[in-house]
Amino acid sequence: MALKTFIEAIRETLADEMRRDPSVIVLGEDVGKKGGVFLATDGLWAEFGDDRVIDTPLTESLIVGASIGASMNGLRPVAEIQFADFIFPAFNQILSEAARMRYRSNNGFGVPMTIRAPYGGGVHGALYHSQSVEAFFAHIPGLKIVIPSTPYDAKGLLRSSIRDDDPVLFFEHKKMYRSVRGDVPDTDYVVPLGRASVTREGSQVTVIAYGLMAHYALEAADVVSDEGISVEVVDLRTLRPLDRETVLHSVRKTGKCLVVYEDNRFGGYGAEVAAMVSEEAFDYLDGPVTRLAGPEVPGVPYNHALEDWFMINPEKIADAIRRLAAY
Amino acid sequence: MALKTFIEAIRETLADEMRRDPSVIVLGEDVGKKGGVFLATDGLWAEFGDDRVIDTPLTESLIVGASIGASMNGLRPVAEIQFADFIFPAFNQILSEAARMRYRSNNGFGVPMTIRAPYGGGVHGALYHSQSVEAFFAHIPGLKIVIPSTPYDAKGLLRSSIRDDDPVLFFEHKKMYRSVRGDVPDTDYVVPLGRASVTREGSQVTVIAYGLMAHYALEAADVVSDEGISVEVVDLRTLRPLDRETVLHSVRKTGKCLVVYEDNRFGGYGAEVAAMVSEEAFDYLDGPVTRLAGPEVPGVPYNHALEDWFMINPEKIADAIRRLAAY
Amino acid sequence: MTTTGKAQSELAASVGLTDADLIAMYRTVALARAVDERMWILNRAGRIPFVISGQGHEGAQVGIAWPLERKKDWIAPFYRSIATCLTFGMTAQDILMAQYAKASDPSSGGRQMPGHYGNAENNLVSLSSPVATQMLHAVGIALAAKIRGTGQVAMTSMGEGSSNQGDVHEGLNFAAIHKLPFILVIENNGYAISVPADRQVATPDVADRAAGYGIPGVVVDGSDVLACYAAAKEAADRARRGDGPTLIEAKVIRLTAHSSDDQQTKYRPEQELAGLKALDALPHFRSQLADAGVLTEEIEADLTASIKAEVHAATEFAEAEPDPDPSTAMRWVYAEEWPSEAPPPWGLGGHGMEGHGGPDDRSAAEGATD
Amino acid sequence: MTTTGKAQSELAASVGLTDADLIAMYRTVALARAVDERMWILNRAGRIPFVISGQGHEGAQVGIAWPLERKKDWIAPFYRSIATCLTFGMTAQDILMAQYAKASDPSSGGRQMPGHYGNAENNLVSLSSPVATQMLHAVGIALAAKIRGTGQVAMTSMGEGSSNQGDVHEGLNFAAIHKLPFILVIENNGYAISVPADRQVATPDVADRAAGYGIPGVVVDGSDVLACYAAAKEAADRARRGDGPTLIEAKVIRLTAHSSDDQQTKYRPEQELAGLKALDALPHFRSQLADAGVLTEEIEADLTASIKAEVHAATEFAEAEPDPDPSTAMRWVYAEEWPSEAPPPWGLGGHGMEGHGGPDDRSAAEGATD
Ligand SMILES: Cc1ncc(C[n+]2csc(CCOP(=O)(O)OP(=O)(O)O)c2C)c(N)n1
Ligand SMILES: Cc1ncc(C[n+]2csc(CCOP(=O)(O)OP(=O)(O)O)c2C)c(N)n1
Ligand SMILES: [Mg+2]
Ligand SMILES: [Mg+2]
Repeated sequence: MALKTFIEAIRETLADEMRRDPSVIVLGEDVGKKGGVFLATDGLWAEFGDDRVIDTPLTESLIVGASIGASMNGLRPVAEIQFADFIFPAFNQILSEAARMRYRSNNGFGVPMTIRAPYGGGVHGALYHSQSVEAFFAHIPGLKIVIPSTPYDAKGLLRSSIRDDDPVLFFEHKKMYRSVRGDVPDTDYVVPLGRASVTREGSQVTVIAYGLMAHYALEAADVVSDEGISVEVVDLRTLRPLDRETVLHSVRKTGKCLVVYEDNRFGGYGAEVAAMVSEEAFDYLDGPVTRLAGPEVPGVPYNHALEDWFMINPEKIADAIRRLAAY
Repeated sequence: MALKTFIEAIRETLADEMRRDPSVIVLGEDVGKKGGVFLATDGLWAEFGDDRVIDTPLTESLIVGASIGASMNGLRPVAEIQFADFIFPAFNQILSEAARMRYRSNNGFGVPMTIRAPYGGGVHGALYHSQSVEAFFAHIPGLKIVIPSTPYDAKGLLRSSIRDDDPVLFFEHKKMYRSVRGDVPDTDYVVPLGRASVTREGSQVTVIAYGLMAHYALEAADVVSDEGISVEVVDLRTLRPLDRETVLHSVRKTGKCLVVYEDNRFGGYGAEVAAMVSEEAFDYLDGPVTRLAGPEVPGVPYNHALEDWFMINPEKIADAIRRLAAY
Repeated sequence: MTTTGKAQSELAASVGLTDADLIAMYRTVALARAVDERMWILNRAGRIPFVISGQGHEGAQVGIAWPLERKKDWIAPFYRSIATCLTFGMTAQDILMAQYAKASDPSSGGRQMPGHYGNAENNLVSLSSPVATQMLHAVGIALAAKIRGTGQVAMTSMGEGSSNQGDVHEGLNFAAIHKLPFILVIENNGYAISVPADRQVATPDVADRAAGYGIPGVVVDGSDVLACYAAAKEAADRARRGDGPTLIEAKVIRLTAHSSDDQQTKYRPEQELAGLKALDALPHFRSQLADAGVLTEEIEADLTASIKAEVHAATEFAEAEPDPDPSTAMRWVYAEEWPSEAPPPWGLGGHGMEGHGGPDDRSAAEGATD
Repeated sequence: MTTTGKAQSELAASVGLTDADLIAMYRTVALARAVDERMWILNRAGRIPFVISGQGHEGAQVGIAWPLERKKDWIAPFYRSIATCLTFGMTAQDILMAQYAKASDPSSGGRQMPGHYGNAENNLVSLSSPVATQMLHAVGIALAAKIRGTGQVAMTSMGEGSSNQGDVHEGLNFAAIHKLPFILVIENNGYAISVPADRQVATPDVADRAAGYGIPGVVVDGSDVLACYAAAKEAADRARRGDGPTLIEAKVIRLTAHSSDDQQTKYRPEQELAGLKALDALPHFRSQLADAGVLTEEIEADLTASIKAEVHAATEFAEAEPDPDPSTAMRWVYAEEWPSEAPPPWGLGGHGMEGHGGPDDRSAAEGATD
């Protein structure tokens, strides 16, 4: 068992899976010699060569569309979109094609493809290098959406994603790449898709989060626990399919639920979680299911004063917990 | 005051606005001689000519991207996307460009553009001619999203949209084009963006809907009123910005809320409405805010047996109202 | 019939085929037309609500698909590709099942609109409605073929209007850079619904664009079946040799309205419509084969009768098949045994679906990782 | 300085400019370089967190933007377009304000990352990060110019990697069909971050693609400022005559890493890096003007001093300006007086924003509706 950074866990998993299964290929912009702009694919080109580590032209629709085709002809592509913000030229291919291929062909064809992309703010990336894009994809039947928060989960979930027979979008919070470390066993373990994790047990308020916010939620829980508020934290890990049971079990116990997400609040992923909990745990609620999320501006602004204003942080979460606990 | 079909109201409004303001142009696929595949632009080419009614190549990203540019250089483009299902090649231009231009330039540039697109199912259109796409766009700050349900509103809201200084997406349920009629005055009235309409008053359950579902909600309300259930129906009309006041006012009165939408349920637009109401009307609720929406398959299947299975209809709404009323 | 065996007229020899091949090609063109005409009859009779047609494209489609190898090569077709699909292994019944959208429809089990063909067994990629997306699937299939060393060729076809979509540019560029075994076929019928080609494409020939990717761009007369065959044969050989992609533009005609929802007289001059029949590949091919002595009256009478019977039987069958049961509507959103925690049981190329690779996949691809 | 007035050396005459023009062009190239070098110094000193550079592109940018008319024509630039923006009306201070992202930054008020220029006053379209999207904005601007009859030309520039995006295909095709007054400039520096041009573009020249749209495709040496000028002058004249778009590919060099986040030695051979300086437009242009007797030592000393002072003052100013106040962060998501129920108060071309059209807009466009 070794302590690894988040990005080391991802890099190793890619290498492991490529060794294990010759049908796995990696493609994307700058994934070859450069090893990716965050170095998530560093070393793969040297080990696996031009055929299995492909520097594509600067064309996201091609990256995804060709991955769909390749996956129908015997490969298991792992495509990297350099920043999640740049996934939208491929939106049509993901929504209209990858997500629907199996359904529309009545199981004639499947698309065993994984798309990895760094997402998220707080890194001085401004409007186009900070975006949270999960809401757009989590709404699409036929896709699976994964957002890990620990190196352990990153490895186990990326393995499951690559081995899955359907298209998986795997989003990695770029602020976590080097700042988050954790134990990662050397075994060939997997973390199954579709299961949330209770990362802290508590009795008064459930906080539901994912990605970077799952860390901030734990920090906030620490802070308010000193004030006597007992918080349970649920890290969703997989956003589609959502692990309703784990979420509902927690909220039915605590009676209060705060949903935290970094994306714009209106119509964001947390809206689904809040709506689902409000409906299905109605009789157990001692206060409104509350959301804490990004403000309604079209992106994270650059200047640090504006970026700080935009970002959710542990203090803002602690405040929201206090308000909800006092309800 | 004349009785008009939904599509007549739209066609007339386009002609009116083009007469009134020479900066208004119409562009899209087959909008010229053919007058659009639904005939929404029929007659415009004959009246306004090649310069102001432009048959574009089969390129949605160009349609939107060039409209953005044209709108920065003095025009007010009204772009038609032939079916809402085909808007996704333009997703990047809408999300990354149109929605963000004003914000990112600190009000240096604005994009006074309207995008019209027919959406919705129940017309034997299968996966790619039936889609509800509003959730993807309603999540985007910088856009306004309009879905009218009556010829009167269609005219008044389309006027407001074209005259608005920011990008507006205007979705028209294609099943309503010829099946829905209503009074449309000859005056130059507008219906303001951002205001919902209470289309039926009632006391026990609020049903929130838009587009075709706003009609089905009224039908269902009629049915259950015979059974003694008093339903208030709110037709949202504008999805972004959402008229929270009207919605909350109604739910605080009735204490029960059903949100109906045709799109896939998970992460759909109704999730936001349900989350917002659950949070902000918490103390008034006598039952869970409930959603009735499309099932989790990647599109409306074609065969009538499958399509009927997918679609929400007045009977399904009436059932949901009964269950909620009995809660 | 005298067409079996290796008989080879001068005409057949000129393209390296046998007389039997020519007759088989002709039969496919005629069958596609017969199926298509039946679709319109069924539509007018209110039996099927929507038709989108391949009439006027059949000759080019049969000629171009002919040199590809069934169950090995791949085709990503479009909604007019009836003759392409028939050439590549689908049957008249399969096509009619898609019109009726019955439970046993091999394209989609009744989930897709008519015209949305697809057939895993025959390496015909399931098509969607947004045009030109299949471009990238075919490119990706060709990429996998190259990486795995399977010797497969991937072909896709679409209209000239669709060729303007961004995906076509991205795909051609990538295929050319990597010299993929890929063929792009543009079936240019002069219209994208109502918009004439000169408002869709800036030059007279879409094929002009090939030069920008350093690949051959070939224009062929779509009414000349054997010219189409020859162009595609060369492209397929080139692809298999590892010399990269080819763009073939076939000038075809749209004999019908865009679809059963369209009124083409509104935008198409009467005169133009009147002149179309003269450009139709079906009578051209028929005379060509008759003149060459390949298609005798006896053979033609046989063909006509067998096609008629085939279409009739297919219609009867499709009509009688049951609609899908709504209880199946939730199936196949995902593969049904997931999430899979265990290592995958499938080998390279198979990924759990039959018929997508063939027995040689594993070794070929393992070779590719050396 | 002896460069005012209408003095015209042989060199200046050969391109139809005055010596004063040449000096002004040279000054802009040198100023862009000085601003750019300052950005890296500030970055290394920890004063600005991110730099993306135009070094090696400046000569081509100045030459190409020069023939366009300020405050009339439009440019949709990209992140390396520092010299383009300086040529078209932005100042060294404006550029540095974008690096510091201060409240008064004219590009975005501190909202965008450094390198995301834009300036409504100077018809420089605000740029985003996703590459090539600006292609379609420039095409749309050209469309509006044509419809309104304004006589404006719209130009956009981007790298060779970006030229592979689908939007570029869609835009070129449309611009060519409608003979729009549009110029696409590809600044080909041989790399898209780490990926060399031969893995981005299937042919040696992006300009080869122009033929597929029936428009001129011109390759120019980006180290030859006056050749760039001449190519752009011809393209602008052509556009204004109504003869349609031109694709200009300038072969330039990337003198720096892709950005301050990039380590280019990992993928770029040392030898190649060592050879770059020889291809730099700045010293080329300097010798050319010196040899022609246009750039005297005296003038150059003056320029060097004035540029130094300008960059210094701009830096000091930008550094001292306040950060944006978070209370302003919610502003300008929308125009602030909406929803507007009353008929709009603006005329054609103005739509309530100053400086986007000019006084002639109304009449020009009303003419267009005749
Ligand atoms: C992305 C997208 N936009 C619009 C449509 C609607 N549509 C269907 S077919 C068609 C015209 C296609 O023309 P062309 O590519 O020339 O093929 P043809 O039908 O002429 O064979 C259009 C606009 C679509 N299917 N997909
Ligand atoms: C759509 C999109 N994908 C990826 C990126 C990340 N990215 C920024 S610049 C760049 C390379 C651009 O290369 P090129 O167009 O040749 O311009 P250059 O930087 O060489 O001048 C990439 C991949 C982006 N900005 N936008
Ligand atoms: Mg066509
Ligand atoms: Mg470059």
